[in-house]
Amino acid sequence: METIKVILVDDHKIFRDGFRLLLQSFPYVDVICEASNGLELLKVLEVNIPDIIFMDINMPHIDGVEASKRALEKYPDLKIIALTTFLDDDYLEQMLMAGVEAYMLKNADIEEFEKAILKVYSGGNYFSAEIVALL
Amino acid sequence: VRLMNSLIRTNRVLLHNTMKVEQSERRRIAMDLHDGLGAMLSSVGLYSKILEKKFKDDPKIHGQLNQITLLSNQALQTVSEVINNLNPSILNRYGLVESLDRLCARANSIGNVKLHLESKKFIGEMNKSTEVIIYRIISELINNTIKHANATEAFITLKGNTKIILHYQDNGSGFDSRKLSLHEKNGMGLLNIIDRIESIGGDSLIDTTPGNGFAITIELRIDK
Amino acid sequence: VRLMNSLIRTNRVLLHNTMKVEQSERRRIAMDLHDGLGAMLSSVGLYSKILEKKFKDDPKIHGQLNQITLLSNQALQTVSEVINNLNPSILNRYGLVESLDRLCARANSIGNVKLHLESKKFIGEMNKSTEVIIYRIISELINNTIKHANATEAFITLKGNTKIILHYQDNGSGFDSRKLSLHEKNGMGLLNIIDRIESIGGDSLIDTTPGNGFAITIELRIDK
Ligand SMILES: Nc1ncnc2c1ncn2[C@@H]1O[C@H](COP(=O)(O)OP(=O)(O)OP(=O)(O)O)[C@@H](O)[C@H]1O
Ligand SMILES: Nc1ncnc2c1ncn2[C@@H]1O[C@H](COP(=O)(O)OP(=O)(O)OP(=O)(O)O)[C@@H](O)[C@H]1O
Ligand SMILES: [K+]
Ligand SMILES: [Mg+2]
Ligand SMILES: [Mg+2]
Ligand SMILES: [Mg+2]
Repeated sequence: METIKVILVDDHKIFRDGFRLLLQSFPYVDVICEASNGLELLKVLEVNIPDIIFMDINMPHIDGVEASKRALEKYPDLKIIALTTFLDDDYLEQMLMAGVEAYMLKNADIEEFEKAILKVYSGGNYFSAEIVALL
Repeated sequence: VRLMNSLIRTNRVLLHNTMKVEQSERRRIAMDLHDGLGAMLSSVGLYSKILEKKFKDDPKIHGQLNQITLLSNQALQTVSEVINNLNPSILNRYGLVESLDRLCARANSIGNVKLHLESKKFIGEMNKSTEVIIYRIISELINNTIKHANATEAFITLKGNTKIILHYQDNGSGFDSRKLSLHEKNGMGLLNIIDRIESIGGDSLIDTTPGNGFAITIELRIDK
Repeated sequence: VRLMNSLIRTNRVLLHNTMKVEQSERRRIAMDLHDGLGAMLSSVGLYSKILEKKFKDDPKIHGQLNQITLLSNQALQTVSEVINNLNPSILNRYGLVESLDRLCARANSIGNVKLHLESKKFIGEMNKSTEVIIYRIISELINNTIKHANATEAFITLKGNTKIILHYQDNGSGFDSRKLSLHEKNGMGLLNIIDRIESIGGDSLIDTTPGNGFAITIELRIDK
């Protein structure tokens, strides 16, 4: 299987450290770089184009909603999986409007992350069960 | 008389300000919790899940790691409840009525109690901090019905314009309301509601006896 | 005039009640956090430490478990800070002055800033919620000095009887106080202090320019 290139965007290093480790446990995933907010991501995208971006929502400077909009405007083929700590229908709508392919809780199971990556990579959508209940 | 009016006005402004400050402090604490704790607890869960996967063939180790995963999820749940209590963010986006609609819809989709919300006759507009108070009160009443009443239904009516009337009624076990002050140590939900309403110049009346459900009527004049 | 006096009194009572309710809500949230989160996080820490010991010879696993231990400690620390902000429990135990003494002593023992507290001329007695406000304000001012000022010293003077005067001064970098409102989005500490003081009928005056330290004077009449 070809490798899936992933960028991880979150303003908390402690979360990025753990999440990188989790992604690295999937043999077909390559975390090519990280960004700590939307502004950083947009800079990173000028040199590195991934297959999938894992995008936090609450971030300083440029938040996940705005970053997703801008990134997709410039690179329409990007696929974004939104990550959220708490269920919040407010952000859910905004992120969907911005054009993300998936929306997950940060405390989802490993299997869920795996499913989401594969589905989104092959052109589908993915939503955590708790989020489907909200829709 | 003019002086008196101005005094009354100062009264309101002062009260309004106190509420506003409180509101912004709450938002701030909620933000602290959201950002800091949210990130820490999520990472704890990540590490425990990574390790769980590694030790899936060792039931004892796996079990202890799974405890960590469960606890971190539970902790996140608690944080999210506290945040929502401190700062019901839903009100920022939708108005009071739609937020209540969503609150009831969510409770109806998961719980055993059927909630009916009637708010067509409510045409009042209130300031943010009063909305927060009303929202929080209704959440607490619903929580109580779910937790204590063993009820199948609850009816929530919100009506009025400059004077708001909130009526809440469930068909559950009810209780001896004379015992309410005894509960002070444990639950403060209901007593707090009464105090809270009084503190913003409103009235409340509880009507409950064992076996006859629980009802409360709250009346509140609003200025804006 | 009699009517007016009674209006003013109602004023105070109402404000006092609002503050009391707020106080008891805060205490409640603090209790939720303490009992719920505190217990969960402590058990996470226990499990991870047990496992750490088991895997002390496997650096990779040990490292990941240690992350869990560190994060759960950090989370506990955050929870305890939020609790203390919601409900400075120290005030239940000691009075305002002794609580402040302890706060400063603790900060002096760990920090780079030397805090001097002068409270001999303070002989006022205030209600609990005002004490909480004053305590919280001084904590925030100290935090700011530690976080932003790069100062070596700060002087805190509390004096007065029915009218309290709090003076706070550090010898740090100071800042352009005209820029304060721009900060609204991030920090709300200082603006909140000003609003808070105003909302309980007091005054505050900030005196700071870049290079000349930071000072604030707060005056507040107390009734009881
Ligand atoms: N709808 C209800 N039906 C039956 N009993 C109720 C109802 N609401 C409250 N009670 C009783 O009144 C008591 C006090 O309620 P209150 O909301 O003050 O505290 P609590 O719900 O026990 O605790 P907390 O709200 O702090 O979680 C409850 O413990 C319960 O015995
Ligand atoms: N004692 C001080 N010395 C130097 N600069 C200060 C001092 N106090 C405040 N400031 C400046 O004023 C800004 C606003 O302070 P404020 O307390 O409102 O927010 P904050 O401390 O940045 O964030 P928060 O209090 O929410 O953690 C600070 O960011 C800092 O730039
Ligand atoms: K990998
Ligand atoms: Mg974030
Ligand atoms: Mg209750
Ligand atoms: Mg500050």
